[in-house]
Amino acid sequence: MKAPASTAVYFRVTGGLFLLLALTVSLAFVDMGPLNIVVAMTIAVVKALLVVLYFMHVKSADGVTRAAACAGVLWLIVMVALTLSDFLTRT
Amino acid sequence: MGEHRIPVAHQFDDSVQQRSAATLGMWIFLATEVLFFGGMVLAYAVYRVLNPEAFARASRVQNILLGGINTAVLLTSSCTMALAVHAAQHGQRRRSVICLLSTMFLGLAFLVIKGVEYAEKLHEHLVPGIDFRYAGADAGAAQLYFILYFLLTGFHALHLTIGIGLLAVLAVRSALGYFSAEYSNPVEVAGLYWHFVDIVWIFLYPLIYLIQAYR
Amino acid sequence: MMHGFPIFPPAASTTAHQVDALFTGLLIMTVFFSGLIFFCITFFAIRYREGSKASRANARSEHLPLELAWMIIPLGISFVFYVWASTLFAKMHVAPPDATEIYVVGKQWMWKIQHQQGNREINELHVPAGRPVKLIMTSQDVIHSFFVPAFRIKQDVLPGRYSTEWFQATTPGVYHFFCSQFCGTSHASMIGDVIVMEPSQYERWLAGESTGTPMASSGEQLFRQFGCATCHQANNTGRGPSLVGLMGSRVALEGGGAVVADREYVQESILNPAAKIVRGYRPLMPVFRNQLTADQVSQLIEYIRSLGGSPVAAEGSTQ
Amino acid sequence: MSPHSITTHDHYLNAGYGVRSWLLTTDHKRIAILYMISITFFFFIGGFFAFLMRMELLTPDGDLVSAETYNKLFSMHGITMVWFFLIPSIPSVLGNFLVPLMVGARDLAFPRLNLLSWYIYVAGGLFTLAAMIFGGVDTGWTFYTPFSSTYAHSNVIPVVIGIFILGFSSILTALNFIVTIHTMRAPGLTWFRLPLFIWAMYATSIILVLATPVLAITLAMLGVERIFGVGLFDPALGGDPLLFQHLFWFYSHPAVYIMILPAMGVVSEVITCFARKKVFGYKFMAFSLLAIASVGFLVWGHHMFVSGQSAYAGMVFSALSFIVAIPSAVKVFNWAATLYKGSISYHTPVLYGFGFIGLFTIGGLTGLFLASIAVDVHVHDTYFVIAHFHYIMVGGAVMGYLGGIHYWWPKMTGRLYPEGWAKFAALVLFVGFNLTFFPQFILGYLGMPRRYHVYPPEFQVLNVLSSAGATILGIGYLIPFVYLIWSLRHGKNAGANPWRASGLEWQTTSPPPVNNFEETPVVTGEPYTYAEEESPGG
Repeated sequence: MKAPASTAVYFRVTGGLFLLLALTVSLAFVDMGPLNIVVAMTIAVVKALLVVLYFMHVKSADGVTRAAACAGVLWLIVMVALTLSDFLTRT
Repeated sequence: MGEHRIPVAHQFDDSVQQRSAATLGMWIFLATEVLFFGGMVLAYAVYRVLNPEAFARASRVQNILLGGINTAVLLTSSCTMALAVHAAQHGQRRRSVICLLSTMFLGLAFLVIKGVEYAEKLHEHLVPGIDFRYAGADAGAAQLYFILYFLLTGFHALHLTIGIGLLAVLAVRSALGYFSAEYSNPVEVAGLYWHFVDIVWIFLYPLIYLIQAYR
Repeated sequence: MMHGFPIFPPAASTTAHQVDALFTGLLIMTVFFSGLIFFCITFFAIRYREGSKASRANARSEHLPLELAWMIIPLGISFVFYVWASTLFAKMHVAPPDATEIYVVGKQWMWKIQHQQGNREINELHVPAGRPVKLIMTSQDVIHSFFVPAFRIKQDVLPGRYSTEWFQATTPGVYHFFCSQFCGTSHASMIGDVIVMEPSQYERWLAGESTGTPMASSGEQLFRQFGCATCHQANNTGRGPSLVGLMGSRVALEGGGAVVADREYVQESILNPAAKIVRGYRPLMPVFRNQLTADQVSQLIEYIRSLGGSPVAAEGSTQ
Repeated sequence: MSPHSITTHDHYLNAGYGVRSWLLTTDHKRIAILYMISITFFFFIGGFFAFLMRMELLTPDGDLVSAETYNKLFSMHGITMVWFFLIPSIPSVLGNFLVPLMVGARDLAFPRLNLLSWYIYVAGGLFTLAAMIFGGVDTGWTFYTPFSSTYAHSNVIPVVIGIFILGFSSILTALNFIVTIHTMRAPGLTWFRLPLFIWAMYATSIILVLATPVLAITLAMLGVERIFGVGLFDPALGGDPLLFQHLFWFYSHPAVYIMILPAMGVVSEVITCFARKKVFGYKFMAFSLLAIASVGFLVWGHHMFVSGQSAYAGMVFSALSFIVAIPSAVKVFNWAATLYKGSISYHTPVLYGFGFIGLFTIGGLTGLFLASIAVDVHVHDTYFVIAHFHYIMVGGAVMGYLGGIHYWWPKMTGRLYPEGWAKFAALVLFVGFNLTFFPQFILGYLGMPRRYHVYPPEFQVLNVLSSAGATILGIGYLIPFVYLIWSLRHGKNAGANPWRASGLEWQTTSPPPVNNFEETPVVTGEPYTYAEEESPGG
């Protein structure tokens, strides 16, 4: 949980986030069919990971914090996946 | 309040225990928040799977530029928030206050831009429940898109507003010297909350604005 | 016949006894395991009561093989029952293709039933014994559920959707049916009787009580009455697509994508035409949501089915 | 009968007497007492609704109350019992009292949050109560759309708001427990030295934290649909009512485990204490709690087998539901094995413990009938389901709660209750419970649907039996209520550890001092060290 000595890492991460933002917007204008949503979500996950790991210091956090950070997302995935298992298999 | 006296509540053994309790508490709270937004995300996922075309068409009324600017604003605010925490942890009171105030300012800017977008929707009769009129063929499914748009962004804006309030209190306390290099826990915990609100938006932007920008 | 203490309701369909068999299997398993637990607790509680002389030598508080045993054995038993129940369900779920189709509409608080031949009844359902019958059900307001205990079947009836269930009655007689999904004030009076008749008797009943107009013909009348034929011309020259051979076919849509024209699609296209527009046509059709009852929509669907189409149409949606 | 040591030491009860000392307290023990009083109030309200329903069902006709009233009665019975009694029962009362004591801490991690959670509970409770008094609600506790969102004319919105508020109380309590258990354990108290009650609280808290927000947003969406007339779940406007059911049961199925896991924790403590033997298979018991909590999240679709959900999803949910049976079986077998070669004394708590194991076994095994998809088609929404979940919730959770109250009452109040009366009450409850709910299994298989205030006459015999049982059950609940209150003044002095139990909570005085322990305890060994303490060789 300790903050790094230098603030340089925050500026680098912010720069990365802006690049990814530009990337996701420009790729949204390319017709990739069903891949558009996959690409957009992948970029969003990378952005979120940057924020979680560096801004929220999970990179240097203990196991409990990491578990808590994962739990909500994991449960959300379970909820969406099992619900869609109904909607996608309706006949 | 003494500059280096760390307030430890009676139930804790020491400030280390207090700090890890507060941090873990916030993380668990954020886990509940994920599921809270998750309910709406699930509704969004189901209805988008059922009505892919309608969602794509409805999303075209969104202003990708304003949404993009807002994303940039929030990303920047996360950076200033991280800097505020960093400054607080190193006992740099002045820097910490300035960073907190800039974070608040960016949060407010986000809300203003969001307000402009809401006003446009209201003007164009795109607010379900308030004289909703939609020119496209599939008004029913489009209405679902707009309800979910308002629910998701509305709850997000509510969280942001709470965050701004939180930062205001912290900025005042910072200025009054409540925090020090040894005791900056409230700022850290508020930072976690702020970053979470940012992450929610990171997902909302492509889900709401960028469904079919290429058409 | 209901005197004394019946445990099983009358079993009057081909699958009822199979459900009862599964139920009995579960019952035996339950009696065995709860008996085992009750016995252990009682026996231990008495034998090892405080101050008793029973030996406590070598008492242990862990035993890995035992733990594994009481994980693996229940897992195996669960697996057996899962497979048993699921195969039976799969059989109960899919109706035979030659089933007699009867339309059911649930509304607060009655069941309206329409036979293909045009007979209509309320809170009564006449069916032949020995022939599969498929109920095609929809709701006009909230969710209902069509439950016939004697047939061991139940299926929720949803607004905006057609759900189905089927049975083959075995024994002539009168059996209850209930609405089993809470639907408002008079939920408990949304009940009726299934009257199972010998097939010959059933034919006579159909002929005798008939309103004279088969569903498809009523649908045809509605089709003319509401001016549908003006646009939906058989030779595809109208402003709307031809409906001949529509049922069960794949329909390409405006804006990409395609759907199979089943009952839900036709129902949606009548009630809310703009939801899916056939490729090459414009959204001109008026909305019939508040002009047609669920019964009438079913009649129109039967009419469109009578115009031909692939056999898939008869299936409609299976759930 | 004058109290002895209770007046001679300082403890949390005599630390202050004014109303303010209670309403502004941040002491977890006092907050537990506040919760106990509040949930008892709601328990009797919910019980009163149930009593009226059982009286109505004595005859096949609707002669006592109208259809509308009956519909409100079962709705409000469910809402009150589920949200205002069962879910807070063991966690908020016993958990609040015991978690800090059992981990050797001075209080929960966030005492003010704890008090806030009680106030939120009371606010949600009063809001809902007002909505019930001024009109009531008739949607059932499940709020199925589109009935609740479009067709019901009762106070849906106020009740939904009340439950929405209440949800925050659950979340705050659970958050507090998780943080406390993680960060505030006494020195030497490693995870595998924790009492199983703590494991149960931990597992329960995980469910509360991850499921409750979904209920909150679901009810919020229901409210939006009803207030603004927009179609989130209404098929007439493009929505899908089954989405509501998915969201609702994603919370409400795990909610069943919120009720039963704490009771399992209580029973583990009680059985091991009165068998004077370490609980059998400690690690399996601990992990089975976590297993039930996590797998319990994957099975909600078994409430929807006949709802119009796809057959494929139905079969997936059926398989997952069978899997929950495994950790449940592990628990039951381990309790039985704990008794083997124990030295069992029959005090009231252990009678509740035996009752719990028996009733939970039946409740759990009948759950397999409902997981078996082909049988569920027949018994879904009949009295079979009613009987099944009352075996879990009343036979399981309430028995566990009462067992826990009797076990820790001496610790909480410093007093003993009259043992003879207590055993008698336990027996009355066991008999009354089975007479009430066992006939409902048969009724259900015969096909009597739930939520019917009139029914075909052939169901009457079983309904009369059930109502007769309900009367006995009702009286059974009044007996402990009376003698426990009586014991507050007249009960014998309990002493620090009347049951000679292990566990940190018994090492401090009864009632405990405000800060729980004179000095922070240090733990050096495993839990439940009964065998060594009693074996003649040492």
